[in-house]
Amino acid sequence: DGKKAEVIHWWTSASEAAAIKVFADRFQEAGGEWVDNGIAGDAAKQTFTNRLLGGNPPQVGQFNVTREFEEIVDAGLLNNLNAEAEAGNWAEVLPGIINNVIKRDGNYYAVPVNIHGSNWLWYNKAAFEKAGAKPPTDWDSFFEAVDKLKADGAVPLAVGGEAWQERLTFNAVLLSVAGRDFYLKLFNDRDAELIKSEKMGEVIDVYTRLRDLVRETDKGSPGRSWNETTSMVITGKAAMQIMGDWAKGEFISAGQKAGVDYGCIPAVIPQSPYMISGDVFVFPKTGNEADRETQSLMVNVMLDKETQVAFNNVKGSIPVRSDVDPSKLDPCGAQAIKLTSSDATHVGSTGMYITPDLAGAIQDIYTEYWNASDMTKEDMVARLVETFETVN
Amino acid sequence: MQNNTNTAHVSAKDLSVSFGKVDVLKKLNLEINKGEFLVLLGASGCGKSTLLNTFAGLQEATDGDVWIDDRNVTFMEPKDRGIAMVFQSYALYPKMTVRGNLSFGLKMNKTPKDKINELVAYAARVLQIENLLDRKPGELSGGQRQRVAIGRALVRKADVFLFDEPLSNLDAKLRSELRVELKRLHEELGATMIYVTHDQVEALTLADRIAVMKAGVIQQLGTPDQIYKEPATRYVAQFVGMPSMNFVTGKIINTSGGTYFENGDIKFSIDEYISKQPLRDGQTVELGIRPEHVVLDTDGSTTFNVDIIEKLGSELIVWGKVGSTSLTLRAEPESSVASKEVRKISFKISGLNFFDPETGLRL
Amino acid sequence: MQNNTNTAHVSAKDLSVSFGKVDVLKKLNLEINKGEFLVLLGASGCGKSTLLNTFAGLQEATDGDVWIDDRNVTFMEPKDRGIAMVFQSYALYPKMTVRGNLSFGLKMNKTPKDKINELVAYAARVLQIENLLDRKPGELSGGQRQRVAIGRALVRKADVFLFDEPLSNLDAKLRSELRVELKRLHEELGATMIYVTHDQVEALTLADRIAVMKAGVIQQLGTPDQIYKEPATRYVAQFVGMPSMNFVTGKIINTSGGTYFENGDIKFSIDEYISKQPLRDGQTVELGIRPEHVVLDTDGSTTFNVDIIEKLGSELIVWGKVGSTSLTLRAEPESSVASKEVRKISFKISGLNFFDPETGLRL
Amino acid sequence: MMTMTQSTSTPSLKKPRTIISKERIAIYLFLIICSLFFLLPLYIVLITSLKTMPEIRMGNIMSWPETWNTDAWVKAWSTACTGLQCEGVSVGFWNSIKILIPSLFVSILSGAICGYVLSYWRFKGAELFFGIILFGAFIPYQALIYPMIKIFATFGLYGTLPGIILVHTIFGLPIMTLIFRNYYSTLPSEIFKAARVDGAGFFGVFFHVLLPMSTPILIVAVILQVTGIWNDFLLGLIFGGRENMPMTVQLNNIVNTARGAKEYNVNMAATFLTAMVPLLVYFFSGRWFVRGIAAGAVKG
Amino acid sequence: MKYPLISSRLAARLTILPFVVIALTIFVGCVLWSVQLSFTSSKLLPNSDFVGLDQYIRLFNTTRWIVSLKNMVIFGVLFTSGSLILGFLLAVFIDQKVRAESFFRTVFLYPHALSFVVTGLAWQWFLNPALGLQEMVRVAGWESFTFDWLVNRDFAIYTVVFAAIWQASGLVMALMLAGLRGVDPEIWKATKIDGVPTWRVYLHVIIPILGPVIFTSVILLSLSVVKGYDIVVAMTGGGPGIATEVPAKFVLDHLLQRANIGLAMAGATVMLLTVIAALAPWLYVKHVKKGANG
Ligand SMILES: Nc1ncnc2c1ncn2[C@@H]1O[C@H](COP(=O)(O)OP(=O)(O)OP(=O)(O)O)[C@@H](O)[C@H]1O
Ligand SMILES: Nc1ncnc2c1ncn2[C@@H]1O[C@H](COP(=O)(O)OP(=O)(O)OP(=O)(O)O)[C@@H](O)[C@H]1O
Ligand SMILES: [Mg+2]
Ligand SMILES: [Mg+2]
Repeated sequence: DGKKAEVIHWWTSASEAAAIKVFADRFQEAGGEWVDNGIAGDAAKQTFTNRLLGGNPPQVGQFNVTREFEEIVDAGLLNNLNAEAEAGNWAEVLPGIINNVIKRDGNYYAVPVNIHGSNWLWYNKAAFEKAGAKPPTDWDSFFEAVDKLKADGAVPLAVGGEAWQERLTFNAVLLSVAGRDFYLKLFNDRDAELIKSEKMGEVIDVYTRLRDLVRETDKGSPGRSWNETTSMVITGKAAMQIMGDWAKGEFISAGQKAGVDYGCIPAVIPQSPYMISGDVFVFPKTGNEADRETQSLMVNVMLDKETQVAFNNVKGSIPVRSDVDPSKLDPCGAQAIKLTSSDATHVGSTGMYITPDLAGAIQDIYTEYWNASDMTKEDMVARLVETFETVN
Repeated sequence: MQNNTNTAHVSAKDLSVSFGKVDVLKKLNLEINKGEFLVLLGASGCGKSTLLNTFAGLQEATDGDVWIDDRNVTFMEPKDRGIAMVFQSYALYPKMTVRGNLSFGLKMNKTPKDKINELVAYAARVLQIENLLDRKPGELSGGQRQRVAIGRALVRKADVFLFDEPLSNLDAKLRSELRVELKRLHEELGATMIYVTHDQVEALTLADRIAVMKAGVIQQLGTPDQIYKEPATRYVAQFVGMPSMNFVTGKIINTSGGTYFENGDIKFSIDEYISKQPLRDGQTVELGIRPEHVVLDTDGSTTFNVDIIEKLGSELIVWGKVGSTSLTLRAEPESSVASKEVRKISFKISGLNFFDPETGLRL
Repeated sequence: MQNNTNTAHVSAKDLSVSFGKVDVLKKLNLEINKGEFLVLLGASGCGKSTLLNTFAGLQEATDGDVWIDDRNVTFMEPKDRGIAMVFQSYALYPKMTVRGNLSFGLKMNKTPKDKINELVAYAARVLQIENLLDRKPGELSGGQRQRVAIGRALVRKADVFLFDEPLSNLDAKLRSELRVELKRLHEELGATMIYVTHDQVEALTLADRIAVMKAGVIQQLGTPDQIYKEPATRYVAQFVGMPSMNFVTGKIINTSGGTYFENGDIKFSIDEYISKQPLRDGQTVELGIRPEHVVLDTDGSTTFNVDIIEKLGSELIVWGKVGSTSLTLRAEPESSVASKEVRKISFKISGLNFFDPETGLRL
Repeated sequence: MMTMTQSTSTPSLKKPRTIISKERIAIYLFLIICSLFFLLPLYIVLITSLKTMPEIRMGNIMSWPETWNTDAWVKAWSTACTGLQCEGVSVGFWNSIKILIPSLFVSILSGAICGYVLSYWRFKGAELFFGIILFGAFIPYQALIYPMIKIFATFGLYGTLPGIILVHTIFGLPIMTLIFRNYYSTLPSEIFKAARVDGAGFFGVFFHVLLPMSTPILIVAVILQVTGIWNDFLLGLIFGGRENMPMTVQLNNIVNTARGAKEYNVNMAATFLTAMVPLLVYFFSGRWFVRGIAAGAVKG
Repeated sequence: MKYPLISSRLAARLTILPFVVIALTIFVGCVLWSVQLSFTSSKLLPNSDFVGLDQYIRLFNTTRWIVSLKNMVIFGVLFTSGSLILGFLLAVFIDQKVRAESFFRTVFLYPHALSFVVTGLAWQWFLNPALGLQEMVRVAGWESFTFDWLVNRDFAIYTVVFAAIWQASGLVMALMLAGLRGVDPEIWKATKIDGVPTWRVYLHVIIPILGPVIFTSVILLSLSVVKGYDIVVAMTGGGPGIATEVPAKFVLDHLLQRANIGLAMAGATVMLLTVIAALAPWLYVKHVKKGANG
């Protein structure tokens, strides 16, 4: 069984599985044997890391496009993919920020396969029409729309009260209010001074307004999952939701059509930087030469142009390569691909710049603030500064 | 001592109890007078504990009723029957100290604290367990546990006391001391006491009346004297008295010269015996005679071959044979009898009993 | 019957056992001969069960050693000591039937199946529990449980049998039958038996030798006759014999006319008494005399005021006073003595014992 | 007064014994009210599993399904995708059984033996050993996984069936030891002594005398371990290797997707289906909860 | 006391040996190794870069950790006592020779069998003011009815307690039932003679007898207190905000998602120290008592 590759991944839901099947099928066609090991949730990474450490790694494992696997690289557990990268001209075809993440000390260690956008505004068109509201073009118009929606009795903005959803909301506000440079300076250059700036104050103000709005109108928010929140938009109970492009899957499975039943605005406020994230696959050293060939085959299959389109169409994300044909994408996807094709219009998710540890620590602060009654803006700033300075 | 006011205090009426297919009590009838001290005797497994349990309300009757005073208590809760009980298996509360065991029932009755202390102190003194009050049952010897079990009943002011072999694991000295104490308690409280024992001395010294049970029915109910001297059945006769009564099967010979008992080995006149029914000539009977009524007697007419001798300190038990008939007799420790000796014996006619070999009933 | 080959079979050497702060056995020494039937007597709580447990290896000695044959077994497994034991608390296996309980030890010994069946049948027959073989302990009466406990030892071919009050819950008849059976077993197996009992009849009839224990030490070890007739201490004297020996504190008067005992109420010559040490004139002593040695005697010189009478069927126990000295005596059931009567009594000098009131030792 | 009579007698017809006394009514009332409280989430789970997704999105979570729809159950059992495979949770069933039975057996036996030794065969350091074991129970096992993997890999147990059995035994050891030790400490020690005098050795006492007296606690152990082992998927994933993936991996894949669309009805049905084995064990465990386990054993 | 090695004793020791080895390697060795990590800067992978007490300093400077500890105490006390009481009551009531015992037992136990991911969701829905109880009552006509503990920062932890009791008390019931069934029926008889009301029998006689069982239950429940996080994850995700965070979740988040083993282990170590601090007095007492018994 020469080209057997066990793949640990976390894409197990129906739609995700359909996507991974594209990879599997193409890999089989190319002569490999795909051994699927889909594990939902955190358990996938945990299993993968543990098996890696236990000396029994699978041939292929999944990570997010973040810095989370850099230690594994440093520990020398992964095969470098320089040969494949060079052959496939990755430096050219992949977005710069993604390239940054998958490279370490000039060597490639991971294959990115998709791009997700995590700051979208989804809205129910009927609800907007009924309330006579217009999709927002800036935060002022956003709150105008909110007032109308509120008067109409709908929940203007539904937010799932889980920490990561609140972080998503904060980042959306941050990008739309403070812009790309600010964002990069803050996260890429770790310039903690920026936190004390006026701009940040404005960000927090908007975040606070959203918070107060949700508290007032969306009582069931705390603890609610994003799916249920999307459901509210689908059913018209709520008018808007800030969520990643994976929410589209919910609309689709509820039989709704983009642009007809629901609207989507990338980056929440038009013209704001679009935040991308995605998934990569890594290829552990298994101590077996044959496996290295199999892995090589897998790399090529995954990044193959056709496979990319086919895969991402199913997955609901957009191809990681900029050199694919965008014609088959839906209205939302079409907007997204435009934003990813130029470095100036998008940024990476925070995980691409800072460690999971710091990302988690500041997420704790966002969520604390979102839910607190006695935490002031100044507290938040102070806490953020402290965290930026102490957490690596 | 006897307190027969002739009002039945506790009574069983056609009482039956079964465990599944095992019938333990079989339409048992028993009336115990108010203030009476009734001793229950009976072979192991005959149903004594079951009867006590049924009186206490711990065992449901399959049929029949239990009356206490003039109330049918068959379905009444144990706590409403005014009883105290010493269990054969002790049933101590394992996690409570001796003090706790003794005082628990009182506490539950809301007895005042100092009254409790007083009662516990009293029971501990009587039972000689004063220095054990802070131990748990698991740290006591067998006899000490039994004393705690007695103590639990002793502190209670109940109308009816049920004792299930309360002294079986105690030494002779303690046992006789406690016997006196129980008697005292009985008189003091005027309570009705039902007492199961296998110790004949206890039975005979404590009882106002004795009920002898056999396999779930009462065979005889009477004063100790009646039970000992005029056992109603062969079973009662052999059950009471230690060593057991001698039984000899033989025939009645009614001649003009008088009435005789005869079995080939033994023959003597029984003119003085007062039988319930006239004894017919040739009738097969079972003679019962207690060991103390067979006496070594140099003038005796019967020849006795001594087999073995048991020395009991205060007396000797002599086992031997007349011809092929086995007999046991009691002798003074001083009577220099030795095994394998041949001696003469005579019979005390006052101690004779005759039973029908078929029915076992006294004739 | 006695099988004294003078090889100690089981022995305790300076054996001490403590439960925490409670010292139960205190440097106890005891040698039991091979094939001997030793009865352990002693007040409740004096350490008898603890001693048996230590012999069995179930209780660790705090100090000292246990020897069986010529091996120091102090640290040996119970199962390697060749013992069988009847527990005072029975300790039956609750989830096994009676049959299972009886055969368990045999199974552990890998006894062949048919041999097991045979032995179980034998034990069941002797113990009269044949129809209970398929019951669980929870479905048995107290006495039946005890019999199962005995049966468990009975079926074993052990070298040493330890019986802890094995017959306490059985009726007199069964008890005497089992006594005979135990004696038979003892002779048949030639095994060493150590037997704890509170029943004096058992002690006196079964024992080759009796050891009387008090508070963790052996007070006297001797044949039943020695124990009964020449108790080494006051404790032994009053502990053995029922009713208990009479004790009278008085003085020795040594005149030319002979030696007398006197206490104000009683005075008699004791010339015939053979004392270990010469009795000094004026020495305070404690006289011990058993109830059977105080006899109603119309020719007696002492006046006796009868208090109460206990009727034991085969005899009477008479409690009364000479002056202010309390005395108990035995009488024939026929002796028409009544309470509150005044009678004459005399003392049998052969039954006298004198003890030092301080040390309690026999003089 | 609640009737606690232990009699096994068959009440004759004559007995009007308290069949519907006030106390009885109170007892049942309490039990039924508690049952309602306990069943509330189950009600939600079951009715949700019988609804269609649109109805779940639209409707009230407590309301009765408009139309009974068992599709979710069928899907959960046999067609739901859990990765590339779309065979529902049924796939791992036999694997789960394969892991469950030996793990159950070994872990309970180990715990019982440790409890037995700790109760009756005190050895130097027994208390310390018990302390360590007890303390071991409190360690989040995620904290132990790295070094354990190394150890297992050294012995070639990593990724094998014996490996996962051993892991369940190790992680079950603290609790199992605890419950058996504490249970044995309540039994009369005379029985143990009697068995030793009867010539039973270390194992003889345990298997012939103590184990038959352990049924109630054994069933508690079974309840704990069946649940724990059956519901585990992480240890199975990490230590059991790919061939031994239990059914809960599938369940997790159905239920636990973070970003995929959620089908609540399937989730609920799948959860319920997966729990069938422990539920059956619970239901049929009753006859082992016997009363008076040591009845008649000792006097005192 | 002397412990010579002879036959059965030897067998006992040989049998326990593997478990001692396991205890020493896994529960001591591996734990020490893990504790050691708390003094390093380990991130995703263990490393040996020694940083002293830095992780602990950060830990106790982290609001979330402090809140977690506080929650653990609240949760621990309420959950443990609540489950013990409810579990005990259930056992007692089931023990009254009720019909359909198996049914009731299964009903009380089933929460234990179902994955909390889903039952937690059911609770979440039920307690969610917009979906569950509050909405139902309002629809039924009581417009002003409010039950929003789940989404209220100050009360959310109690809803977690509530659901946790729901899940755990069945197990306590099973344990207690096993204990109750082991009580010698004779003891019951004695109490009836003493005229003790049933509830007092349970209080004064049965509960002391069940001591070891209660101890077992307390340990089991404390385990859920210390190690439990799935309930929190399923019901509130630690929210609203960080209102219902618990230490175990903190540790696991840092271990699994935030790749900070060092901090996670520092947290775990603090938790273990707490456990030891709680267990030590008990072990000490046990040991002293044992010594007194020879
Ligand atoms: N676990 C224990 N802790 C403290 N003291 C104990 C313990 N076990 C027994 N004892 C004490 O040791 C003494 C001897 O007990 P043992 O059982 O040997 O007495 P015994 O002579 O058999 O008495 P009995 O005739 O009443 O059975 C008793 O006083 C008892 O209270
Ligand atoms: N649960 C039960 N199931 C079946 N038979 C039982 C049960 N309990 C007792 N028995 C039987 O009932 C009979 C009477 O038992 P009980 O305990 O009343 O006897 P007892 O007269 O007290 O005997 P002992 O003197 O031995 O204590 C016995 O033969 C016993 O075997
Ligand atoms: Mg009885
Ligand atoms: Mg004893």
